[in-house]
Amino acid sequence: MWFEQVMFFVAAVLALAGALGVVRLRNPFYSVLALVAHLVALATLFLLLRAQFLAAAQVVVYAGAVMVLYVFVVAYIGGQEEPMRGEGGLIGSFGPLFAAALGIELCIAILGTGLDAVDSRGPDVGAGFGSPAQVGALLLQKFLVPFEAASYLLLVAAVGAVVLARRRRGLEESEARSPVGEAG
Amino acid sequence: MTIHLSIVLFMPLAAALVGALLLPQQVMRWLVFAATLGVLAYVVVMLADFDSGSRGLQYVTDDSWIPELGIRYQLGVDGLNLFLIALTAIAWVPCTLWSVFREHERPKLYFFNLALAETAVLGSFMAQDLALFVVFFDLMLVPFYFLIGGWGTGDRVRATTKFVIYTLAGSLLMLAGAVALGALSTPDGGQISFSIAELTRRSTSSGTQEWIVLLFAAAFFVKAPLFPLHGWIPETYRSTPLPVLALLSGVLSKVGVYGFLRIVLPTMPQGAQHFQELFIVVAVFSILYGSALAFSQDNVRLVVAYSSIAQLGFITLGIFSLDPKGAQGAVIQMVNHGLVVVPLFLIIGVIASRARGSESLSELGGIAFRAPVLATLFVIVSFATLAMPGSPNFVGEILILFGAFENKLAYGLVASAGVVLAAVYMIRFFQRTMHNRPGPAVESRDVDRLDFAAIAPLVAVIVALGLYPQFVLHRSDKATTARISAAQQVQSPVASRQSPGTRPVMVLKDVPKP
Amino acid sequence: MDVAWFLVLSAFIFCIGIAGVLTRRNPLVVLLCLELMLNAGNLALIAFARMHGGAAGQVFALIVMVIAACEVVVGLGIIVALYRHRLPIDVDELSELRG
Amino acid sequence: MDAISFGWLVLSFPVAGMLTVSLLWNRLPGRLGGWIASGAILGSFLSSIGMFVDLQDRPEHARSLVDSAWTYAATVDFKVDMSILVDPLAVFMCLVVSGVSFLIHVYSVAYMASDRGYSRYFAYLNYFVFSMLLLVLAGNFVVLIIGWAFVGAASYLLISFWYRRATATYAGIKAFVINVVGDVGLVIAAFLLLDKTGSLDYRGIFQATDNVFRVDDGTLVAACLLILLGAFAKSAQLPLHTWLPDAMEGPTPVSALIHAATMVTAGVYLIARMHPLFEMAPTAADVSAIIGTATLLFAATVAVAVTDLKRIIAYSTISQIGYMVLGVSVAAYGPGLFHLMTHAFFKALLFMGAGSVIGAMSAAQSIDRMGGFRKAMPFTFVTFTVGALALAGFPLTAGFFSKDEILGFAIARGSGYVVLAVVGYLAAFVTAFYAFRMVFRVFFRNAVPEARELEKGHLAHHEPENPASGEKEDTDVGFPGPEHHIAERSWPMKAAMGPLALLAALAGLVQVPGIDEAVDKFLEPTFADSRYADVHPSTGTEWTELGIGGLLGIAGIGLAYLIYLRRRSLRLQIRERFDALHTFLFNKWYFDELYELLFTRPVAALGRFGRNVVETDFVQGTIVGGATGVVRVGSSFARAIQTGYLRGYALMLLVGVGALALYFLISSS
Amino acid sequence: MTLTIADVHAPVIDYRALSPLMATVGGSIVVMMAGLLRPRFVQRVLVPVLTALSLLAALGLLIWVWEPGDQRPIIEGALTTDTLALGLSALFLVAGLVTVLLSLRAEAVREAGPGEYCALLLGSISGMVVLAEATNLITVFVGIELLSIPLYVLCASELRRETSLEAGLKYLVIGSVGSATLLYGLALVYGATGQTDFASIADAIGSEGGVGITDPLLLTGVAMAATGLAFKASVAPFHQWTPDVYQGAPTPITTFMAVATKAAALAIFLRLFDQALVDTQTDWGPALAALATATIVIGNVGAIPQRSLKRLLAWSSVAQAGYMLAGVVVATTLGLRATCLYLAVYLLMNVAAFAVVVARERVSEHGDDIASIENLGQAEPWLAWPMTISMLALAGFPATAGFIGKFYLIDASVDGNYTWLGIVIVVGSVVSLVYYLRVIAVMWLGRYEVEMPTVPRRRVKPIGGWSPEAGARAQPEVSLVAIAAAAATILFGLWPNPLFDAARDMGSSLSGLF
Repeated sequence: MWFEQVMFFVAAVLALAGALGVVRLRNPFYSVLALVAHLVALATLFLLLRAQFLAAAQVVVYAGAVMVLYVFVVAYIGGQEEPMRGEGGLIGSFGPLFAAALGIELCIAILGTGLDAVDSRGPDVGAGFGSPAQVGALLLQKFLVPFEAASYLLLVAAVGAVVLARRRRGLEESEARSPVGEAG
Repeated sequence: MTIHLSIVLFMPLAAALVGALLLPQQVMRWLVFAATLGVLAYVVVMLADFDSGSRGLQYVTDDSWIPELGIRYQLGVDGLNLFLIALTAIAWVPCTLWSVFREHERPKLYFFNLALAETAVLGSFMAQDLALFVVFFDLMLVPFYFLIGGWGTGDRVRATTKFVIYTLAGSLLMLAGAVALGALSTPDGGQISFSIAELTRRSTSSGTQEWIVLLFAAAFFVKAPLFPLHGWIPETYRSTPLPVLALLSGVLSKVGVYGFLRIVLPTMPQGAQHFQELFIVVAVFSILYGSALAFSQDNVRLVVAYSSIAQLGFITLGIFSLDPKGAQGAVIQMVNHGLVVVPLFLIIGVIASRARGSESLSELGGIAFRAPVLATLFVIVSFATLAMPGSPNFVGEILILFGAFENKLAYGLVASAGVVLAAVYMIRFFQRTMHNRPGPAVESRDVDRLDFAAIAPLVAVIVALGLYPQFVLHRSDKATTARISAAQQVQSPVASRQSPGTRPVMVLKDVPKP
Repeated sequence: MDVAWFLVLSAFIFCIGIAGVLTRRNPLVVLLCLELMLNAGNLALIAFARMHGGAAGQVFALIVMVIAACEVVVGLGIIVALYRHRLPIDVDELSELRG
Repeated sequence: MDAISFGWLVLSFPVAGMLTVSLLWNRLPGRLGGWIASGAILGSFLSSIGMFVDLQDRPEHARSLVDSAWTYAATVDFKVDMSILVDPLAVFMCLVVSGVSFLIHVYSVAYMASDRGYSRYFAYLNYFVFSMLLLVLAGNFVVLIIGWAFVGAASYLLISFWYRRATATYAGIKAFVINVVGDVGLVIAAFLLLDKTGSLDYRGIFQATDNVFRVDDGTLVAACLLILLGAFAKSAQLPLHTWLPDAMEGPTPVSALIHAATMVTAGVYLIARMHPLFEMAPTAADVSAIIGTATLLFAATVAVAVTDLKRIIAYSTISQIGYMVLGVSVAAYGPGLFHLMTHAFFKALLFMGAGSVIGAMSAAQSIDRMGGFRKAMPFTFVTFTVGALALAGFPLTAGFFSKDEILGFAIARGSGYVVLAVVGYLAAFVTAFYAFRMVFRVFFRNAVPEARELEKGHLAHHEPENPASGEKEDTDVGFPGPEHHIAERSWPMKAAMGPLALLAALAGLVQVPGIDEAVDKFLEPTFADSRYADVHPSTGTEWTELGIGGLLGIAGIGLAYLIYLRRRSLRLQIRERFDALHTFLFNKWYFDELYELLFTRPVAALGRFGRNVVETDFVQGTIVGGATGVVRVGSSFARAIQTGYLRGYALMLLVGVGALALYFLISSS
Repeated sequence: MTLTIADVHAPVIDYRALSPLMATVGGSIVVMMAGLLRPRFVQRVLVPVLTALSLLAALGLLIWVWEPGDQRPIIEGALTTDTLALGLSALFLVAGLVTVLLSLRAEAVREAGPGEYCALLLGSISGMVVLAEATNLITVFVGIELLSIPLYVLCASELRRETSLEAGLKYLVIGSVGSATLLYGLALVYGATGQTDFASIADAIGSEGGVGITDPLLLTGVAMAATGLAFKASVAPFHQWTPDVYQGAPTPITTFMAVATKAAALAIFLRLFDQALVDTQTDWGPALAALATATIVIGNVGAIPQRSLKRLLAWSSVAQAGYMLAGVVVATTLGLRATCLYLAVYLLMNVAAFAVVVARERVSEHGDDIASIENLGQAEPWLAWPMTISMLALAGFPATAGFIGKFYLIDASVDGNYTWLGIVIVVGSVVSLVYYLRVIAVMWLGRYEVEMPTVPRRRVKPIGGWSPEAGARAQPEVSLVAIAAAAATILFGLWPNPLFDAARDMGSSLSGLF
């Protein structure tokens, strides 16, 4: 099935590139765009894994809605060029090493597992697999509680956002004289 | 199953609570004093009523407290703790009286702590449940923390913090040890129990016993204190208010060594036996070290401080001679030491007040001249302290030494050097304060009525015990012997096969000596 | 295409995400890196779902998406608040609390 | 009333006296306190006589009675009663002690009249007499040890009676500590005996002795040597004698009573009391005999050199006790105790005389400053001379019979003991010499100013100063009172010295060999079981030995006459010739310096080491400091990683995950 | 499509069991709505009252649902309402009540608006309840997020204070890293077992055909999941956010986080390790024990040099988490009970302490600096006593609930063959005395002698109109909370049996423990 393989590698490379882009690009605005690319690539991988509904959700909800939100915020606070100087010295330089170490451990775990299924492309699954219908059914039956909880969580998060971002009386004039103001 | 002990136990605390919450402080201090008197009265009755024939517990109170942990509210009196309880009752009266007539800031808190302390100490002496003992043992520290830190002198906060941390380090280790003992001695499927009697019945492997004994020893040696765990002594003794110090050194120090007899020897005989040698070495070293330092000190408080290290060394020596005589000596010596230390500190208070508060030997002297009564009281107490024959301390010491000779002759001989050293530092202490040329700031006055009322009764008790020490011995004999019999058996089966008491003179040659 | 490939890929993405958190000082970008980590998780979940042939993993992933969104919202909210209060948009400058 | 009840009475009188005097210390007018105390002692003396009479009525074998008042202490393998033992030996001691004590009390009534601590003095004195009587009446070891320590305490209190004198307090602590050493010896001995014989009562022990011990049994010898430790500490025998000369810091009557007549002889009594043990352990007995001999010679030589009047007598006491120890160690119990008695008489007398002279010198004690008091103080002169004669063993005086009898017994034991006897004779000569050295230098030769002043009828009075250190003293704060008292002027002193003089002169007649041996006979029952009962020089030999002793005594007196009166220059020549020897003797063979070096300094150094090194470096430094140090380092580390940098925390989290995962990976494979 | 829709039928929902959760969720929505109304009365009174009512209702329902031994999962195994979950939920609800009381006059409420504030609080509580009841990986994750996300907001809700925002951001970022790790771990576990329900995971592990206990995939998953949870429970080395966030957050929220979040995290710890992974205890036991040790040590030594009371309590809470972890490590019923009991005790102790901090920082210009409680003993004994009791309890002094809790934990660890862990706990408490006693000393013994912490004093920079004096007015409810909590601490110290009964019920809900 060479098509799949090609797709995988293309998507994988794209995903990795996007991820690296997020991390390395100085301008937060570009980082956001890199992430969008990354998400799209992931969506394709989802497709390869027979998760059509999720792929769709990924593109629509994630790459669409959420990222737009990002873009707005970046635009609002001005995506100033973050100088890469030092990048936080020691932590910045040694951190990635530890990250790599963890990555190696993960790979060992994945490849060293006794499950042979890992080295297969999984059992053959029916056409309904990963379809909105099946996912929806699961959401409404087996995973009703998480589903409801998640929706409730959205509500709470909204409230939180309101609390945080709401304009306040008596703040603007205080900014003028607050010595900390200039610190920013 | 009686309630008497609970009454005695909580009388001071109850009085203090009522007084603190409802009464003005002038009335409150008297109420607390009355409570101490009440305890004393109760104890005196108990002494009279005590059945010296039985080796078992009397006036037992035994209720379930925390069934889940197998902790019982179990109080009892036997020959072992009878006189320590009496000592507590006796010691608290003069110290409270002494305080009643002096002014403190925040008097209510002061007297509340004083009373709480008495309850805690009484509790730890009465407790017949290991966990309960631990509870009271640690609880003691709270009031003393406040008393030292709140009303002490000098660098008091540092001193009290050091004291509490040092002591609690030991007693928390003991807590771990106690829990371990309870948990590990529980038979499979059996309910965990901390009742000392029950623990004595249950058995643990000698290996387990050994490290648990070490945990307990940590607590008790710090409390006593013995070399080299006496690091808290100098600062604490320097800055503790005198009446409190009298209690701290006279009564609290006994709880630890008492714990050995009450808990360690009966419940962990193999462990105790295993460390006998080590503990005796510690004891002997403490005797010599304490004495040597006692006569190289300039601060009078520290003289007594180090002297009591030596005294506690003797007591420990007696206990771990694992011989009835030694143990008996230890018991009576605990009482005696308390009886002499309390008046000693009160006398120090008087002396210091005669020398504008100076407590250093180099500035004292010649006080005896216009204070014959004080000098007399002091000389009696000093002679008792150095265990002069005819004093109760002599009986204690001779029994301890005999016990030590019996099983560990060499150590006994070394320890007896401590007797001579005691003479040196006590006489030095007496002379440098009362005799020689008067110090610069000294003006000689005799004791006033109130101080006399606080000190004289104690001296009277000392003299009385000196005339008739048997009063203590024949009440404590059976219980004490019973406590150490287990460890004794471990040590030398012969000694226990022999019927204790009269040995026929003729067969002496064929009795193998342990 | 074996599942293992997907898993390894997800592991890499996860680590890149962490590395980003460790290296970037702009909280906005840090949030993006967190997104990376979550997505790595999602990829793994879906891969496993495929491997076991059960859709539970997919549902999990879906819910994770929602949660990620919530985190983003709150995170952005805080960043905006920081900006409002003229506070530095730089995680290293925000080290008043320490010791 | 039988002997036992009298015995308790003997004990209770002084106690009563002590309590009365001490409780009413500030209410008793004038000298009343003194008289009460003396009365109390008289009471015990009379009761002692009561005991004596009662015992005499009993058959020989029944003359040892035991009675216990209450159980003192009892536990497993250990039982002690508060019991007294009344037998001839005890009664004998009681008579001597209470008798001499009574006279000395009377003497003190006058001598201490103007002292600030009048009541305190008599309270102490009564306390001492009680302790001494308790010691001699004790029925078992513990009671003995109690009495033993009590006399020590009393002696301490009385030595440092004038407690503002640093010298006095130092002497006091010295005496007390050495005595405690002795006590410890007794305690250990008591344990050994209890351990073997299972009893602490004299009777129990003595009965068991023969069954339990072989002759020279190791344990027994050890026990006896420990007993000797106690005895020698009390009786100031080598090497534990150093405290006695210093004890002269106490008031002179105290020296007379405690440090001459009674307490210091307790050791002799103890050995006599323990004779069944010592006879079973001849090695120990020999040790004791040898030490006694050594002591008597050593002390006599020192007494020749020192110039402090009281110290001369003190060394003479040590020497005389040496004779007694020798006596009781060679089983010459009768003579030994007889000498104890006579010595009590003449030595007390000598001290009283010395006290009187010192009074006349207004507290100066060096014989270099004295002389020619013969005319000024006739009474003192006469009595003192009588005492000196007795001490010198001048024929027919008390000392003459008692001392030489001991030596006679030693010879009778034969073999090595003869050597001891020879040494004893040599020392007897020296004794006579220094005895009259005192007499001649104090009472003869031309009179010193004080003497002449006194002849004019006025008692000299100097600025009071410490005779030992020479520092000035203010008499209004508890030093010997402002004025001094001499026998010539206060009848109680006369009343005390007169009888003693008679006794010193004539007491010997109760024990004249071959004629009447009252003491021996009286003590017979106690020592009936002695295995040397038959060792006894024949009357004839005994008289020859007495003769030798007498001649030596006269010779010694003659030599003293020659050197100190006839050819004064000779004294200086001798001193120059034997300068080294003189300094050696004058410094008392450097014993004090030796002990300073061996014990005092090391112990003090140890204390300082403990305080400055062990406490600070080990206890506080290593243990406390170590713990706190660890904690401190830990907390600073915890703070160091708490940088406040968000990314730092993330890193730590990452590291944690990595480590945890690694652990699991490793543990899984 | 139509077909697929047809076979969708709603699962059975046990509303009775679910009622407490519904009470809080519903309550939050109601409160939020009410918060939109402007009237002062609504804002000041109605909203808090409604919040309190919903919490009380939840409590009541919870007691109604309470039935020991019932372990049935409900709603397709997403949740279980066994007594463990319910008991812990009770703790969350109580903590919520306390927080509401402490927040009544809080700056944060005015900043965030009462409606939103309370809604978020209730949301977080609902998340905790979900977490405590979760028996399914997905539910766990949702629960954690539902718990955390409102807390991120609440931490930052004192918007005019720089440190509050900083705390919010730190908590958000680190928290998200933590939850991402958790997610990945859960993913791996799911991958290894193919299951999401704890029960079926437990079955899958070790069963033939299933994944082996020591499969690296599974274990790595466990490791990462453990990390995520340990982070929430602030177990070293994942504790570092704790001091910063606790100090920066509004104090009522700090209180809530300290007592509730920790309880929730430990709840899921218990579920995951003592239920799903109980068979692999030999594998993760040592690792967790090591973590516990590290936590105890770090927490205690970290607290010593702190000046800010909130920070000090934060560090101490780290140490306490370590103690409680010991109960998880042994994976026995006893350990489970001990942990639950300690959680309850821990809530009481900390609430008392934090309430005092709240009261003081509103009136004192020192904010939460230790100087703000200087000489509180004279100034406000009714605040000083609760603080004192809480400190003594945290240090594990007897006659306080803290002692009982520690006793039980040590008992559990000894019983589970982790005696050394028990001794570590003891040593930790000894170290902790240094800072607990210092707080007491500052209150009672006069600060002029107290040896002060080493960290330099850092003044909190106010932004805009924020001023501590703003809240300076009578605050009976805060004192009430403090006194009530302290009283309960003492009460349960003397009569802990109710707690033990509850703990026993909760312990009965996990089967498969030794």
